[in-house]
Amino acid sequence: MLGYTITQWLFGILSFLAIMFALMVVFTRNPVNSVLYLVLTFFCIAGHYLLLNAQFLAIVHIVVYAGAIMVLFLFIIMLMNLDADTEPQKHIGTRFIAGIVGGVLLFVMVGALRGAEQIQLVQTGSSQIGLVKNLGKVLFSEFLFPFEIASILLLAALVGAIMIGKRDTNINSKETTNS
Amino acid sequence: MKGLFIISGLGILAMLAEIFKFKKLLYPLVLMGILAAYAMNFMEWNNNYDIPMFGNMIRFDNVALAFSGVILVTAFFWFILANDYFEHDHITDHFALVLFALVGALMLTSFSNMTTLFLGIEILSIPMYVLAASRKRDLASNEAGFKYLIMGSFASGFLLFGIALIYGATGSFDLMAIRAFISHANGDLPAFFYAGVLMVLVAMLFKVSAAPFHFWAPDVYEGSPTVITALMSTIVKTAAFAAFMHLFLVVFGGVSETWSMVLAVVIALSLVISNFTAAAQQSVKRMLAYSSISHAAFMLMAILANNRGWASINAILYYSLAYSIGSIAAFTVLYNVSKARNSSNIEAFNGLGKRHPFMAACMVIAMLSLAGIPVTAGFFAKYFVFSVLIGTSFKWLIILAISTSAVGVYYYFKVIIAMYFKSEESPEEVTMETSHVLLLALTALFTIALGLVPNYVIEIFN
Amino acid sequence: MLNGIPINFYIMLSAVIFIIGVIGVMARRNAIIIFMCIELMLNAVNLLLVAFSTLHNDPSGQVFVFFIMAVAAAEVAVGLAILSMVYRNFKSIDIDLLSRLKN
Amino acid sequence: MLVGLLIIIPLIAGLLVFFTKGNTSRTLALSLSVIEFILSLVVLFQFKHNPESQNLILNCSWIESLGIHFAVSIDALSMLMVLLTTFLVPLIILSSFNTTYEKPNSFYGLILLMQMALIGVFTANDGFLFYVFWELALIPIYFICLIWGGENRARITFKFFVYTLLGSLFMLVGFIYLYNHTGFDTGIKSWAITDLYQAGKSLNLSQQSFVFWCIFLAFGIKMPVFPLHTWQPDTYVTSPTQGTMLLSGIMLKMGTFGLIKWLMPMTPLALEKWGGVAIGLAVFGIVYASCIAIVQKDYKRLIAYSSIAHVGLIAAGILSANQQGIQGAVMQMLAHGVNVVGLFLIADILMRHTGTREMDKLGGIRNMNGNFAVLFLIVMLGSVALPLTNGFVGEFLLINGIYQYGAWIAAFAGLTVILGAVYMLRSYQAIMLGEKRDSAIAFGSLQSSDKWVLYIICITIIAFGVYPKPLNELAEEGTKLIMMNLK
Amino acid sequence: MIKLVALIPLFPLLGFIINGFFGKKISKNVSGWIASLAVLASFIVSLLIFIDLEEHKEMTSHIVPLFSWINSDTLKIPFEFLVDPLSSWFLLIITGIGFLIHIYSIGYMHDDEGFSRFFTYLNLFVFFMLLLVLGNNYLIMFVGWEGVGLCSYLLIGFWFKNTAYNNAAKKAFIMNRVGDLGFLLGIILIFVTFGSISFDKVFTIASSGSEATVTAIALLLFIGAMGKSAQLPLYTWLPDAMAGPTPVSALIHAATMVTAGIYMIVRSNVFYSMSEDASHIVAVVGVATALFAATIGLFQNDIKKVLAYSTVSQLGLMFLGLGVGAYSSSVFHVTTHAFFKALLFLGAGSVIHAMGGEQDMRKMGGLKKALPITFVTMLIGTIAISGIPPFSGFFSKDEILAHTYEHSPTLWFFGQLASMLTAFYMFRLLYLTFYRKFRGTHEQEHHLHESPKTMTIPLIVLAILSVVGGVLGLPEFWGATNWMHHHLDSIIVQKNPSILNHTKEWTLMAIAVLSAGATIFFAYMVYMKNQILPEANDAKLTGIKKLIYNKYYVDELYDFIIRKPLDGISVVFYKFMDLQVVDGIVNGVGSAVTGISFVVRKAQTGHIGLYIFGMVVGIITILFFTFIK
Repeated sequence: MLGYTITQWLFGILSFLAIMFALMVVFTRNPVNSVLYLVLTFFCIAGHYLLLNAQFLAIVHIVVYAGAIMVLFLFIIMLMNLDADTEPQKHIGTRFIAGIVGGVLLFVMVGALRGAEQIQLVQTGSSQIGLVKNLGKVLFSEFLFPFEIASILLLAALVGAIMIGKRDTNINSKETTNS
Repeated sequence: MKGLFIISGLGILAMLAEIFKFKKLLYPLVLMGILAAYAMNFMEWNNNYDIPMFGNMIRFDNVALAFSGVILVTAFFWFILANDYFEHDHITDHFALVLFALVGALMLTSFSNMTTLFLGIEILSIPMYVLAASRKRDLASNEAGFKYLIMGSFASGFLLFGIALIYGATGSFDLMAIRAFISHANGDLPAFFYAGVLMVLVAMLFKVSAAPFHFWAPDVYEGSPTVITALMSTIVKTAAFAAFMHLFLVVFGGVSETWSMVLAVVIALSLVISNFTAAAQQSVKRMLAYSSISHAAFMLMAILANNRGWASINAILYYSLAYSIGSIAAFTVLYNVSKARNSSNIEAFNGLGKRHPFMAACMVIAMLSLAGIPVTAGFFAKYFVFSVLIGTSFKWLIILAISTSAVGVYYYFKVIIAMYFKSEESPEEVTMETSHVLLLALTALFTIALGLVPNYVIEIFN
Repeated sequence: MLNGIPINFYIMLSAVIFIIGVIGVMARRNAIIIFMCIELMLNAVNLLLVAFSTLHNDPSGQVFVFFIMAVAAAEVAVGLAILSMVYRNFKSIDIDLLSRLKN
Repeated sequence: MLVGLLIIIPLIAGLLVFFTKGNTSRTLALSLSVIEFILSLVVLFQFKHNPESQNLILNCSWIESLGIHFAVSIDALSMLMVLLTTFLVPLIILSSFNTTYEKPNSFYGLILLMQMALIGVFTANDGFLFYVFWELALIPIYFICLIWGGENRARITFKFFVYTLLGSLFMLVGFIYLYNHTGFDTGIKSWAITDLYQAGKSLNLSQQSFVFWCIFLAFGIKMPVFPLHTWQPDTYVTSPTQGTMLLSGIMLKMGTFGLIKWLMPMTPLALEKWGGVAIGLAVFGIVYASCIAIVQKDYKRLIAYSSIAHVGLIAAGILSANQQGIQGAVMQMLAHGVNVVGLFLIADILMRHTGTREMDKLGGIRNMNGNFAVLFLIVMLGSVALPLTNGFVGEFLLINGIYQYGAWIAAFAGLTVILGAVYMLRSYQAIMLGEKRDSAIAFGSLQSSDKWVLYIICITIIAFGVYPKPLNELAEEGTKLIMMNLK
Repeated sequence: MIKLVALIPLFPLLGFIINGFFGKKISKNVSGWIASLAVLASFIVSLLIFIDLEEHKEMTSHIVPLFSWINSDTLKIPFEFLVDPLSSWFLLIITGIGFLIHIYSIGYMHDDEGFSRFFTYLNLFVFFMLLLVLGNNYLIMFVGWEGVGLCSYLLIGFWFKNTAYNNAAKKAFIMNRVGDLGFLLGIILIFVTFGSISFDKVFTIASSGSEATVTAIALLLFIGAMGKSAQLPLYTWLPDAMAGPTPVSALIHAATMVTAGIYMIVRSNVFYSMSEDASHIVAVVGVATALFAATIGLFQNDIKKVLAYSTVSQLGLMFLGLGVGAYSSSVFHVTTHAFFKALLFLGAGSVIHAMGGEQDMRKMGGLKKALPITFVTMLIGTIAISGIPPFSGFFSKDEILAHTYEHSPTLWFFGQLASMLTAFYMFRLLYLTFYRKFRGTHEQEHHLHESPKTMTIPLIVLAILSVVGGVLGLPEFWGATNWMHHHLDSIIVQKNPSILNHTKEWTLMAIAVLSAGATIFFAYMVYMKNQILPEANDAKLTGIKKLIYNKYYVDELYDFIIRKPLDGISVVFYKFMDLQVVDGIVNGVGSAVTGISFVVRKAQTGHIGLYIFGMVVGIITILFFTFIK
């Protein structure tokens, strides 16, 4: 088909969609819609993972992001009762400048991210690395330490979230830091 | 290595303390634990040099041990400072969070893989976000935590993008591998590798709060509870510098021409902005925040002199020790003064010289040290930085640093002048716990001792 | 070429998504959206890492993505907790209102 | 070992005095400083008889890895400076006996600590140690001026502090630069003065120029040389009298001493190239400060400006880099130290007895106290360098030295001979002569401590004017050593 | 004997110390006599040494080392004395006249409260003056030179309650210092050129110096002499110096100190002999001063001012003599001038004493009867200074003028003119003071009395000396021996024998005597015959009279070209340069810091959006400059 393989077609479509949805996340006024667009973006990215033979990662991605994180976001948004009407908007000029700066950043990035042509290709196509078995092996041997230490991270997040979320019984303010 | 585990264990223990009802025991336990970790640290000195741990994820060589030592010493001091901070009901949560942050800090001294770097930064940062916001009813604290979180995560994005690019170019997260790759490539590296290095640089500059990535620091420092600010400006900073140094002196030293000019400009900008803004502050807390930016710039100067090898590392080590101890002393005084006078403004210090001579004297020593006057530790800190930088082509930075540190003297001395030469308006008695008196005496002693015999720190790697 | 697609394309794609995230952070006032945009940036990085992982045929890239996900989850948990606390106190999550600390 | 004692005694004395109260502190401080003076005479004796004696050298390692040593020693130049310090400090302490200061223990303690630092500066043989003492000297004087100073003291002393600190940081940079160039042959870096000399000489012109200006800035500010002087008059006026005496009598000499011993032998090429510029500044400063002194109304401020003029001549003499110039500078440093202490004491006496230093409001004091008039006259004559006063020997040698550098510069510098007479005589006339003025009516007689200080100073002025040989010999010897190093 | 030379300055020094420390405790008479005897002792020693020296002609100069004073490498300055014909002669003048004036002062100052102080200063002065002439090197000379300046300052301002006197004292000191700077630079140039400043060494190798250098040395030394000896343009202090007590004017400002310049140039005659230009300048300055001061003297009404201008004028003549190479003649004139000018001043002092402090001649007159001794002695002095033979002034002045004629008739003409004017104003003084009728108040008239013996005896002694002083230097063409010439022979390197023929010499002498006589007659006509009195009101003077009466407005001119600009510059330096520019820059840096702080601080707005924005711009900049540029 026009000299492109299916993968290439898929890549094109997924990329286009991912970028489109990403833009929608930024430019939709209603936060709820933003979340939904973000979920869609995640799905596109998961698609890319599949294209790249990272099947397990694709699944985890869907489960963690779309399933857990995004639900959390939605939940908070619902809780705060945010919608298009209450959504505060930046001044149009600010947004315009943000866009310009983003464009310039893109331009600079394009300049900066040259040089990938030189990379030696190791192998193509049917990679096995994305399989659970391979990943698990690496994770529990080479990456054992980070894996273990990540638990500290999660514990810290857990404690932190609980501490912040818990209602105070007394005001623990002996000092004021207002000024 | 073992110290890291001890601290992790302590953190988990702190979590459990609430459940198993040994809250009262926790404080001494933590102090003892830190001492134990320090002892372990000490015993590992020279023992397992160059033995990679866990698939080369983490490596406690002497440099790492030295920086861990600085962090542990500071942490010990900090826990003394913060003893009454833990008296309220969330005691265990706070303990756990601080200890987890400590784990992150120790990882940052010893990482040898991008994964551990990233995890270390996050383990350090996430508890800090929470701790900054820990004063839940206080709007300033809320705002501080929130700002820190947003900007911290944003910076993490850049860090990760940089790591990804470096991974793409080199095919590994292992720092030794990356270093070997750089030296083998002989300058024949893809452009996006350099982009990756620069993005990591930006993220690290954010962590050490160098201009123009410093904006978060003054606001967060000011909004956070004073003890947490003390934590941020000492342990977090030391850890960030250990990481920075490891990355840019050891790993990316081979491509220094990419980043050294950038770093030089950043240092210049930091020196000017921090000192000049600090001079205009009314709040001592905020002034210390800006001054910490200026100190960061000084430490960065040592990194800039990357061709000086061990001398640079020595300089950073010494600087972070001197700065941490000086800061702890300054924050101890600030904490007590603002508690009594209900303000952290400079006026709160008026007449302290009469009211509490000991406290004032220790504050003078701290200020002199931070200003870099001999024979305090701060002087040698600056001296070592100058002496490594003077052999490079960045002599102009020294001139700039000297000029701006004159401004620095201005704001540090403002405190001294307030303490001794302004009559006090508020009659509140300033009192201090015995532990704090001890702490101040200890830090003052350390500051002077380090200034008199800097050998013991400076010759540590020889 | 990975599956017939040049690596450059992936780099560009993730750069674009990353920058869209950056623009979002800059352009929006709603803290939650900003948070989401940061997630977008992280995902761009994830995509890049996976692409490089495949390129180098090295699983560590993908493992790294796991860690990023874990961190992202932790960050989101803490972040949303702080956000809800801020909302409780300020009755808003407009970042422009959070500017008491300045100068 | 003796030299170590010289440094340690004031330190211990200072600490001891901190723990005393009221009048005990000043008595203790005085007696301890007299002991220190006696010790310095012992050192002088030792030096005269056996200059190579181990007693005069102390060298122990301080920071081994950086080649920093706690190395102090006595040579002819430092002997003179130490004598000046130990001689003046008891006088300065004695001169304070008629003023009650709050917290006298801190006041005298700080003076003694200052003495320690000053002796350290003058005896240091290690660049780093020199720098450390240099900075250490700044802190006590800063607090003396700040705590016991007059109007606007916070702003003025701060300006002084920042000014001098800035200068000394540049000096540190210069020294570090030299330090980095030491040990090319041995590979061992060192801060020893001889190694720094060697390192300095191994540099090319542009490197030497960098070092020269970095270090000159510090010394120039300390002295101070035009146009780095604006901290000085305000600080002198605001400081308590004893602070001013320390500043002008001894501390100022740190700059000139440093110039002689530390800067010139290190950068001979730069001296050749830039010496002229520096001399130009110094000489212009002479005329400039003299002129300004002429129109001063406050006597203390007048002395402050006259001090700039004097030190300008000293600096020009030093920078002319010949035997007469440097030797004259050394002699003049000693003389100026004594004279200026006398002058500031007189200003203090005026202030205490009449409540003002404004010359317009004074006059005719000679009618009330002829003794004081004579003492004042002698000190003044010493200051205008009349022959047979101590000021003359130095001034003659200085103009001689400058003349050898350039005849016209010497003629211009020599204007100090005329202008000095103008402002000194004018002020003397305004204060002492003429009919009695209201402010002077209650002048009364001098307190005995003031009298004794003035007697001692006047005796010194005349004794070393008539027979300068003992000091002059040392100055000659020290200068010869420097000249040898200059080659 | 020679070794005892150290005693000469020691006696006055002892007198100074005794009077200085115990003056208030001992009685007036005692302190006065202690001081006088100290000088007398010095005089006796000087006389002995002088005789000793005369007797042993084979060795004319003796160096007496005392101690080493200043050493600096090659610069070695010992404290040592030189005794030779020149210095021994000056010792006699100083101690001799000094002693007489001390005696005189006992009477003159008797009622003054600062009696012992006066003698303290006077003894100190003698001490320094002796140092000046005794020193064997220029620096010791300089010590004495400055020392006498100090004493002059102290004595002019002796009555320190009077502001005008204090100003006069200050003026004298400062103006002298201008000259001293020249002298000092001259000394240094001598050292730089010859490697020594000792007379014995320098003069033996003086010929090795280039002419330009020697000229420079000579001129620098001459600047010093100008200041001390009140030559144009540094003369204005001397008339003002009359503010001091009259004995001071006699001793310091007539007989001794002001002649120090002549001593110095005679001492350095080697240099002047080598440099034609320098000598010429000395001569021209000398004659100009002589004439200039003489004209001013014509219209002065203050008795001491007339004498002061006369002194300036006579000093000018002496420099004229030096300039034309007649060194011994100048020393001769110094000597005779010391006699008669001291006499005149002391006489004037006697008059003032009698008049109760009045110095204005317009209010005197007819004092002949009341003060007979004073009148006679003053008459002798006046005749002597006017150059009437055989009084001493005639011989010395004539010798100088004869040598001048030899050198340049033009200079001679002006010198002769000045000499004529001298005769005029001196007789004017005499007529106005002693003749005609008394013009003062009744009270003063009642009070008139002759002075006590302590004052009249010195007058008489000096009068005798003024009469016979001429024998020291009788003209050689008379067939007599010029003792002074021979005495100084060994000091002067370039001999200056007269080459004029006898006719010419006789002619010159006749012109001098006749012109003096004519002038005296003219003065007689004006003041005695026509009874003309000086205008009582200064303001009514017009034209050239006004100009001269106001001393050509030189003081005002100096005020205008030196003092005012100096004050102006000082104010500009202080108010503008120091406070505005230099300190302004320093403070400007301070305010700039504050200003920048304020601006930079504003960037910290507290808005996260802006912070992020800042970061992104930072990143863009970094990437841009690294990759795109």
